[in-house]
Amino acid sequence: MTSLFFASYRDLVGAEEIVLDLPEGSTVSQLVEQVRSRPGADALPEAPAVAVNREYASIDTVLSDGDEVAFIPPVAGG
Amino acid sequence: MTSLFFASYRDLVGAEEIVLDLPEGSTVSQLVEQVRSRPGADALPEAPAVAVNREYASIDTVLSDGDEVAFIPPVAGG
Amino acid sequence: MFCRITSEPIDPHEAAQHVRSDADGAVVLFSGVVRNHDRDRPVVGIRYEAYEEMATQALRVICEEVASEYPIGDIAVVHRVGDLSVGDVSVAIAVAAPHRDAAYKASREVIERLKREVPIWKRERYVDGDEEWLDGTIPGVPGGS
Amino acid sequence: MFCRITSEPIDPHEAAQHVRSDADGAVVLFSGVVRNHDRDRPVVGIRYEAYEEMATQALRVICEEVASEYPIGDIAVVHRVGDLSVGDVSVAIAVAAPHRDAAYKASREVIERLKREVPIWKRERYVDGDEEWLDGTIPGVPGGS
Repeated sequence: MTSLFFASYRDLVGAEEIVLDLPEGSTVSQLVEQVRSRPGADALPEAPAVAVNREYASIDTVLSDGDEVAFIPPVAGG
Repeated sequence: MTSLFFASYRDLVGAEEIVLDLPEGSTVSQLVEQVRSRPGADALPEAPAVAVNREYASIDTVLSDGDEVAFIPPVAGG
Repeated sequence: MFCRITSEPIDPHEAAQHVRSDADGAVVLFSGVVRNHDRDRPVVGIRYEAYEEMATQALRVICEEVASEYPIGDIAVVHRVGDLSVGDVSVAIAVAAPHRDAAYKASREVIERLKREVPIWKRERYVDGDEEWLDGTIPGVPGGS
Repeated sequence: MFCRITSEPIDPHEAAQHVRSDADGAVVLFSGVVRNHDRDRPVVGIRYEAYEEMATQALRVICEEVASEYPIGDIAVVHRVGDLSVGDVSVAIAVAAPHRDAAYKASREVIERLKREVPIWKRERYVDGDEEWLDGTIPGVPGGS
């Protein structure tokens, strides 16, 4: 699955996109944990807002192969 | 003093403007009475909204020579 | 501040241009447009009439009072008179403010007061050839009931 | 309904054109503009960034929900991304409705929800050369706290 990082989260992670292979049945929460183990990325919140396939999703959502998981910093449009 | 009539009031009175000479010390109320005594004009309200010299004024306002008294039908701008 | 009664077609975007400033992050532009129906009756147009000198003055007072009530930058109001067809703009109100809350509230206040206070009248023309002066609001008068 | 994220300059009046209809007597057009200060700090510009595919979809959902909540004709929303300078329009929201009350309320609802829900971020650039991502709102997430 593909993780996307925007704005301040991209700056923290140092990447726009990371592709990770997680075991079948993994949750968003486990994906976040994996991402946060990377250098610098531990500054991400433990439970950031995320969107799975472009819709806001709970941290407990079970992920499937090919899912697009976006880490959504607090939004500030307008 | 000059009386001005707009919109539906102009249609009732049959004139845009009427010049009347009233005695010194006359009130708006007395002017209205005079105007309403004209043929057709008795359909005007007994106490219409009026503006004296372009500001809304009470029916008790004392008039002076040269005042412009507008009879203001219910307003409907916008 | 820009307050006008005009017999020329209104371009609402000109009103918006009047209020623009680099200090203002929000612009609310209201346009009143002649619509093709009124309470289910098909309308072909509206004739607007104003007591022009007084209406302009009344608009100015409203703009000044609203500007002192809300933290806004500027207001422009233009109201049309004469014969309008469906789709023509009868009134444009532009308000610019640093923040949107004041811009929305001031805009709304100007149109509500305009409708209650400014000496303007309208005569609707219907598809069946009939016409009539529309019921309006009795303006608040000092000492009145 | 017209919902776009764009990297091109926004002309708010185009948004208004999208919603015009002879049945609607009121058009409310909101423009968000980059202003020259933020809490007293002089600003030279803002960089807007969006998760574009999701933002477009989120805007569409907001417009559909607001249109079902209020008696309105149509809504158009355009939000800019990229580097904007003071005076540039960041967002335009046009709502047309038969009557003004619904047009004002729907317009306000769209901008409030946009700011709370749509994945867009802004980085302010200051006169002193500093830049920073602005604090935003944590979007409501199903099952979230």
